[in-house]
Parts: sequence; structure tokens; C-alpha cells
Amino acid sequence: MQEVKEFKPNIVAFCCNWCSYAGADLAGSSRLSYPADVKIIRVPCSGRVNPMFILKAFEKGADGVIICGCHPGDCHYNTGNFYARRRMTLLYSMLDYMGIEKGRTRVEWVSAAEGAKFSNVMNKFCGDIKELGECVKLGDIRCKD
Amino acid sequence: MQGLEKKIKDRAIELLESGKVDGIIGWEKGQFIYDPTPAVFTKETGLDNFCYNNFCGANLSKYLVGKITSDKKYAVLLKPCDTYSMNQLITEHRVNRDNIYIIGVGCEGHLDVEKIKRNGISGITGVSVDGENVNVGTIYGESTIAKSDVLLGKCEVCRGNAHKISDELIGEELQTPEASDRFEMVNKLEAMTAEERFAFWKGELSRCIRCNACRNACPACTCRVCVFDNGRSGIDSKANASEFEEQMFHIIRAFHVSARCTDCGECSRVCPENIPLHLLNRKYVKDINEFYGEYQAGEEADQRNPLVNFGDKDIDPTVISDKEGN
Amino acid sequence: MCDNKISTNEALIPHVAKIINVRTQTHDVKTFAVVSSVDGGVMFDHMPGQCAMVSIPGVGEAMFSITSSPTNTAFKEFSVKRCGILTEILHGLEEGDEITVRGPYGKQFPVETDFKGENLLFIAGGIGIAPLRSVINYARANRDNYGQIDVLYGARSSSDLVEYEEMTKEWANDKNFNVHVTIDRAEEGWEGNVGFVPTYLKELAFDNNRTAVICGPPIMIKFVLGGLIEMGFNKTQVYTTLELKMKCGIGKCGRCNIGSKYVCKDGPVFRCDEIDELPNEY
Amino acid sequence: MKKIALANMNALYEAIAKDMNLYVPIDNKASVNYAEWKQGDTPVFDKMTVRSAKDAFFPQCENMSTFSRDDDNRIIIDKIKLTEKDFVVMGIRACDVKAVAVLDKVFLSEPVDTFYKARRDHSILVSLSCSRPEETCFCSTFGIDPAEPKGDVAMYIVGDYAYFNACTDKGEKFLNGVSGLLENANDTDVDAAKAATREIMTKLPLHDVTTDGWGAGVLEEMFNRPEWEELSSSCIGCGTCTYVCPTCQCYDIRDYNGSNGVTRYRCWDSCMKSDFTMMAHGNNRTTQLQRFRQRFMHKLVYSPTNNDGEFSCVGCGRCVAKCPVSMNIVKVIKTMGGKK
Repeated sequence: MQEVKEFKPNIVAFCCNWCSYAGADLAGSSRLSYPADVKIIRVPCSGRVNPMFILKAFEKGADGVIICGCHPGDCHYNTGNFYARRRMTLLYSMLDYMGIEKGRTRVEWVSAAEGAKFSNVMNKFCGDIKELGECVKLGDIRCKD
Repeated sequence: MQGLEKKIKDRAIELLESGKVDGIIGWEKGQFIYDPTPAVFTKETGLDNFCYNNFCGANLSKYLVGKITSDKKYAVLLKPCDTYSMNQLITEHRVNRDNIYIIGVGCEGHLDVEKIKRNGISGITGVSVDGENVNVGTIYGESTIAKSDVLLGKCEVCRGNAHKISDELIGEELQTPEASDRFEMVNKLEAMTAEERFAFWKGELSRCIRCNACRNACPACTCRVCVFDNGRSGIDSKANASEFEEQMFHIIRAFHVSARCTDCGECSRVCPENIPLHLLNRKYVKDINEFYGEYQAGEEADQRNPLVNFGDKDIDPTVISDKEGN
Repeated sequence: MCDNKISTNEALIPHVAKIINVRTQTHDVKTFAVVSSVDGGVMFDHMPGQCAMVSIPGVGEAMFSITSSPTNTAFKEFSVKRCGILTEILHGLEEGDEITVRGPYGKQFPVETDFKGENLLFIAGGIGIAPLRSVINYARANRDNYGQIDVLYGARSSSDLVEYEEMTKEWANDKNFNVHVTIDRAEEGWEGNVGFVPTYLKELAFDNNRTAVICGPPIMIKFVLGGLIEMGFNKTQVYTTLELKMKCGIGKCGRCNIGSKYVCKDGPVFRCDEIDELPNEY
Repeated sequence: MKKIALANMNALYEAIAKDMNLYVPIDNKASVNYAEWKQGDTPVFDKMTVRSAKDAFFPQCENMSTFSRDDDNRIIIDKIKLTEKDFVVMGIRACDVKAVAVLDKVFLSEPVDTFYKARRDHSILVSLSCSRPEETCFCSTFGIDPAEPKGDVAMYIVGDYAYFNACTDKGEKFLNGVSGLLENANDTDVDAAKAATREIMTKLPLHDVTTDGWGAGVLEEMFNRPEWEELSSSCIGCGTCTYVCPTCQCYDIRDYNGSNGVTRYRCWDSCMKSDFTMMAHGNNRTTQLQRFRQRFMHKLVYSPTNNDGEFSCVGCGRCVAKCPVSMNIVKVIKTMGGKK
């Protein structure tokens, strides 16, 4: 008999070094929990995130991709997240246009002081992805078991 | 059209003879009426094989990218819609404006031989436009079709006969075809459910053979080495090894030219599998217009495009993620 | 000696090989000794000049000449210069790590036919010694078949010399065997010759009663060949090996095609008069 | 010779598809391509497919092996199983049948390509006699008779009937398998149609293209012709011509690094692309002129040199129809060589 496995989503979070990564740190040191399914990739700035990274993450089996950066106006490099905001808006809109569930991609602004927000955002995102289930539309067929 | 061809030819000879330019980038006669090839005409080659007919849909501005380091001066023949691409290339410093002489040529809409063939016509030996009709001669007999049915996709949404940049104009008085709403199909797709859209794109993109014609013909794709050709990029690939790689290729291809894409329609025109690739580019155009205000790439040189710009009140990507509905 | 009747399925499916020794030759060249991971054997027999496809799964596959002599029945050796993605990662491997190897591919040097009874002159530059080392050691092992042997080897600096130890300590001590080493620029502590290989070749003034084998950077091959012709050599007396991008190794993928030849199948060893028949695209 | 009424063809497709895969040209409203026949599909036999029949034997992409690592980081290689199911490709025109023979020479020569061989061994080619050649066709240049397409079984569609003639033992066996659906016919029933096709061939715009001046033994002369520069100047370096070509057989071998190990696959490659000969230390063909020349020299000079004068072009006209800039092999042949 086949065992019914609980779906454990693969979630990739691109976190900007200056705010959100520190936010994640703070969440950790404040003992706020967030799901272990989230794999954090530290990037110098949310503006560093190339649309390709997101697609590649999905191709390699991610079920959800979230990008976290400083609040608009607070970017360490002044404007990086402003550019990221426009780019990601367009990319997400395109993914939606191609029929990919729009809940699988997200951008959240989390500052270094918002450990609680980081934890909340991740918990919520994880819950959303669990509801959506496995990403079958974007994953590479060769990656699946 | 024949009169215009003669006018352009005479002027081209004059330009070459006077030494004002070293070469003319135009169209050369092919094997049939419908397959002119982009070519460089010089004093040596002469203009005997020059042609300008209803099948000169190719956008010649891209050929100047390779000439940027050349110290020769080239004249280039551009239709009204091609001048947008030229402006964009000038904005991006991909061409050397000082060495380019732009001849704006008139246009009354170009035909798509693929569409003629899709009407069940084969063995084409001649095509002539007669007002609203197109007469096609074949080895199997004559047929007549409505011109509006066989226009190139890009001509169906023509932006008019105004050249956005030129050094001189020939035949600019020609009337371009009447345009339909260019976002019609995008709107239609947006109104579908996500599943329908996914099925639509899967059906279209699964035909992709990764020939890269869309990329190589695109006047906005001017990277010296494309990320998809670069072995060190980690995503270089030659074939759609999975269902997804072709989507990734096409999303990124369209994304990389978004806000720089003039909607010239070359990608769809050159696709051997007739994939409506312009619908990807056009979605970006539509989104940019909606989110950041009307913007037409290549309207004039040296514009700042919306993706290298920002506003502090821009909409947030969460608007997309949390959008209601399908 | 080797069975060429392999089918592609087999030919394109590699052997798993274990690295048993890594020798650091210079700052960018390492020599890897490998054996079959299954039985510790040499996986296949080869002849001097033949190549094999070395791969790290997931990284890539590339053609390398087998630098060990066929007379070495304990392991196969590859000298690898670090210059691309695959070689970069290869250089990070250590003893005990596994790679895959398939081969042998290509034509050998005519060691059993045209070379027999001849005086041999080997001229190499930099990593170009790798394919020649196989021939040289084969000739040393079958010493009676060949006449006088000279090796002229050059590199950019003394720290770029590959197999210098073996050259000076083993080869040079053989009978009727001379080793001439040169480096491009003078440096402290270097007592040997200084100068480019083609220049040194002229200074050494070899007579043309010998068969020459060249391997090195294209520019060196060009000038050495010119020099040899000046010295009275006929093009039929000179051999070299070409290097082109290869993927399949069996003359089907079309990548190494120049003229009507496939370098992986019809080469990489060519006599210089054969090269003249090829279009200038190598 | 056997025949079946066109109205009954669906029964024939059903019978074939029962225990074999059947590939036929299907019109998907945007282009015509070979696809597996499913109930309800109507094959289109009067249009040229965009991609050729080579896909059936040499697909654009195929896995060759997989690599994984065990706990001790040792490499485990798994081979991919070869094709074992018989399949039928129906509607291959004479040019493509010839192209398969050209591919056979490459892949079935020693060392044999077992992936290709397995597919060839399990395939039955049902060819189709052309009745409506297109203006881009020039197969007669290479001595191909579009009215007599050969293959395992030759199919002729005349009037309301499809006629079948077995050309090989394999074809004979195949026809016997579906003999319940077929009626007997006279060999002469299709003669008039054949003659009509041959008549059309002489009227095609490209009927006067000849290979004069090309072939073995002109390597040096052709290679150094100055015309290459002008011809290649319009080439945009895409791979359309190579990918739609029924005889182009260059491929690339690549590794895909997935989360479950590495899959080594091969995929079509094109000599027209800039990285075709790119090595870590350089590229021996750096200009589009060189790459453009390579493709045509291979088809028109190198191939005849290696294969007793046989060109690796069959005149199917796909590249003529599909090149985005209309710079095709006919132009090259005519510019430097033959026209009667």
C-alpha cells in the first residue's frame, strides 16, 4: 500500500542582505518560528534578483518563490528595490498571463527590525503554497521522481 | 509600388555615385516574388537586383548593429514601423548614428506568404496587389484573396505612415493599412482562466524548435553574447530539453526586451512554426502602459524607458499575487 | 591493438574511472592518473596520439589526449591545463574522486609503420608535450625500433614546464636521446636556453634525416613548420595533432568537421601534407 | 498493388494504431507537423510539414544516460532503454525518404549509433507520392522522382483511393497485416497521376537548378570563392535551416543537472550558431561567414567527397520556405554554380 506523504513544499526566499536577511536573523534570535521548508538565498539587494533566478528555482523544483527586500525608500543602495518592484510586477504578471498560479510568486518588504513580520510572511506564504500544492507547471520534468 | 521601387533605386544609385554613402542596406530579389533577402548594395554590386515589393517586411535596422565599428557610411531603407527600432538602437548606442543615412520609405502594408499558403494556395508564381484584393498566380491556377486577410501580423496593427526618424523620405504619401486594436488578443487571453491560458501557451510553445530566429531577428536583442549562448551562465541550452525550458527561454527573451520592444513584430514574422511570440512582448507593453503610463519605445531617440526608471508610488507586485479571480 | 567496432550506445556511454594520483606540474597544469573504478584496470587499450573523452557528470565532457604510453598497463594519464569550466573543476579533484572516461578515439601516430627505423624529432610547446609524451615513452619502451631521438621543448617560463622532471631525469639519460629545453624569457637561476622554440630549432640545426612531430600552440606550429621546411624537411616527414571542439568522438556530431575530415575520427594526428588539403579553419 | 477508399482511411489508421505508434502529418492550425495519430485526427497529405521526418529517428532531444552518486560519492551510470515498439511514419515524401538514406549513411556506419538504429529497425516508412509539388521544391535537382517515393511501402493518393505498393519485405509484411481492409488494384491505376506529377516538376520555378560546379574535388576552389561574403552578410545566424533540414545531423551532448542526478542528453545543434565550435581556449569559426560557408560546403562539397558524390541536400525546399531572411541553399547553388 502506498503511504500518503504530507506535502512538504520547497520554498525559495531571496532575501536582501541589508534588511530582510537581517530580519530573518532577528526572527531566529527572537525564537520566532518559520517553516523549515523555506530556503533562504542571500542577495546583496532585491534589485540583484534576475527574473532568471526565479524561473530557474521553479525549474529545479521550487513550489514557491518569494523575494524580500528593504521597504521602498529604505534601500541600502537607495534605489535597488524600486527597480526590483517594477521588474517583479512585470514578471509576475507575465507568469500569471502564461497560466502559472499567481500565488506562487510574491514580494514582501521586510526591514531588519521586523523579525516578527518575517516570520509571519513566511508562515503565510508557506500556508498558501501548501494550499496550491506541488508546482507541476514550471518544474522540469527531469527533476521529478 | 513599382513606381516607388524605381524611385528608391534611382536615389540609391545617386547616393552611391556621389559617394555620400558607401553602401545601401535594402532588399534583394529572391527566387520567387515573395522572398526578398536583406542585402547590402554597393557601387560594385550595383542595384540590378534591388527590389521593393509587398513582401519586404523584414526590419533592416538590426543589420546596422554589426556595422557599428565600421568606418563606412551606410544608407538604410526603413519603413515607418522600422524607424521605431532605429530610434531605440540609437538610444542604446548600438548603432553609430553619424555613419547612418536613413531613407524612410513609404509602405502600404506588407503581405505574409505564410498566410497566403494557409489559404490552401501552393505553387505560387506571382502575387499582385489590386486595391483591396491580392491576386495570386500559381502553377495550379489563379486565386484572389482579400488583402486584409493576408497582411503581416505587424501590419494588422499598423501605427501609421509617420517615420519617426529619417534623413529623407521617399513615397511617404502611401497609405498604410487601417489598424485594429493591438491588444485585442492579449485582452482575450487575460479574460481566460489560468488553466485555459496555460493550455494555450503550452500548445503554442511546444512547437518551438529553439532555432533562435526570434532572438536573432529582434532589433532589440543586441547582446554581444546572449545569456542562452553563454556556457558560463548555467542556463545555456540549445534544445527545449524539457517542457519548461522553452517557456523559460521565451519569458526571458520577452522580458529582456520589455520596455525596449517597439512591438515591431519581427519575432512572430520569422518564427518557422508560426508561434505568436509577439503576444508575450505585447503583454509587457500593455502592462507597462497600464502600470507606469503610456510608453512607446522608439517614439523618439534618447527616451528613458520605464524599466530603468521608477516612481515612489509604483504599484506593488503583491497586487498581482493577490489579484482576485482566475 | 584496439577494437574499433564499438557501437555508439557503448561508445557514448563512458567508463567510471577513479583518480589514483594527481601530479601538480605547473600552476595551471595537473596530471591525473586514472584506473577503472570497477576492476582497477586501464579500461581500454590505446595507441600514442589517441584521445579520450573525460567528463565530470553534470559539468561537461571534453576531449583530452592520453599522455601515458600504451606500455603503461597500470593506469591512464591525462595532463590537463586549467582554462575552462570543466578543467577548472577537474583541477579541484583529488585522489579517490571519480570521473568518467570514454575512448579511445582518433588515429594514432604511425609508430608501428612510418616511424619505424626513423630518427625522431619531437617539438613541443607548453601543454603540447601531453600527446607527444605518449609517443616518446612508447618509443623508449621499444627503443630498438627507432633511431636517434631528440626532444625540443619550450615553455613560457621555467615554472610552466610540464614533465620537466621526467624529461631531464629519465629521458635525457637514455642512449641516443637528447633533450633540449628552452624558455621564452631569461630568468634567474635558469641555465638552459632562452628563446622561442622556432628560434632554438634553427640554432640546433638538425639535419633532415628524421621524422618530426610537432605539438603546441597554433602560432608555434606555424613557425616551427616553416623552420623545418627551411631546414630541408619535406611536409611528409612532419606530423602534428589538431585540436577542435568535439562532442561525440566518433565522427557523427559534426562539430570537429573541417573540409571533408572529422578531426576526432580522421585525426587528430595528421601529416602536414594532409593538413594542406584542409581548408584553413583549424 | 492494393487500394483503400479514402473514406475508409480512418479504419486503416485504427488498425495500425492498435499495436504500433502511427505518425502522420497533422495540421494544428498554425503549422503542419508529424504527430502521433489519435482517434479523431485527420492527417493532411497535401501540405509539406515544417519539420521533416528525421524527428522520428533522430529526435530534437533524447536522453542517453543518467548519472547519480551513491553515499560514497561514487558515480553510478544508468543507460537509457532503446526504442522497442514498432512505429509507422506515414506520408513521407520522396525527398524525405532519400534524406533518411542520407542519415543512415551517417548513423549506421561504424561505429553504429544504437539509438538511431533501434528506431530505424522498429520503423516502417509509408511514403507518399507527391501530387502537388510546391514552388520551393527542387528534388529533381538531386535526381529524386517525387512520383516514385519508395520507402517500405509507397502510397499514392489518386481520386477517391489511396493505393499502396510494398517496396521491401518489411513493407510487404506490414500490408499483409492490414490486408483485411485493402482491395486489390492494378499497378497501372496510378500511372496517370505519376505522369502528371512529373509533368508539374518541369514547370516548377526551381526546376532548372543544377548542381553543376559542386561536388567532390572542388573543395579549395569553392571554399575560397569571394561570393561567400556577400551571401552570408544577410544570415542572422539562427538555426532554422538546420532544424527544418531533413539531412542535417549535427548534435550536441549536454548534461542536465537536476535535483535527482544528472541526465546526459543529446540535442540538435546547428553549425550556424556562434558557439558551435567554441572551446575553452577559443573558436575556430569566429565569423558568420565561416559558419555559413561550413553548412553549405558540408552539404555540397564535403558530403559528396565522403559519400561517392552524394549530396546531403534532397531539395525538399523547407529552408527555402522558412529562412527568416530568405537566404537559402538555392541561392548559394545558383550564385556559385549551376543553372542550366
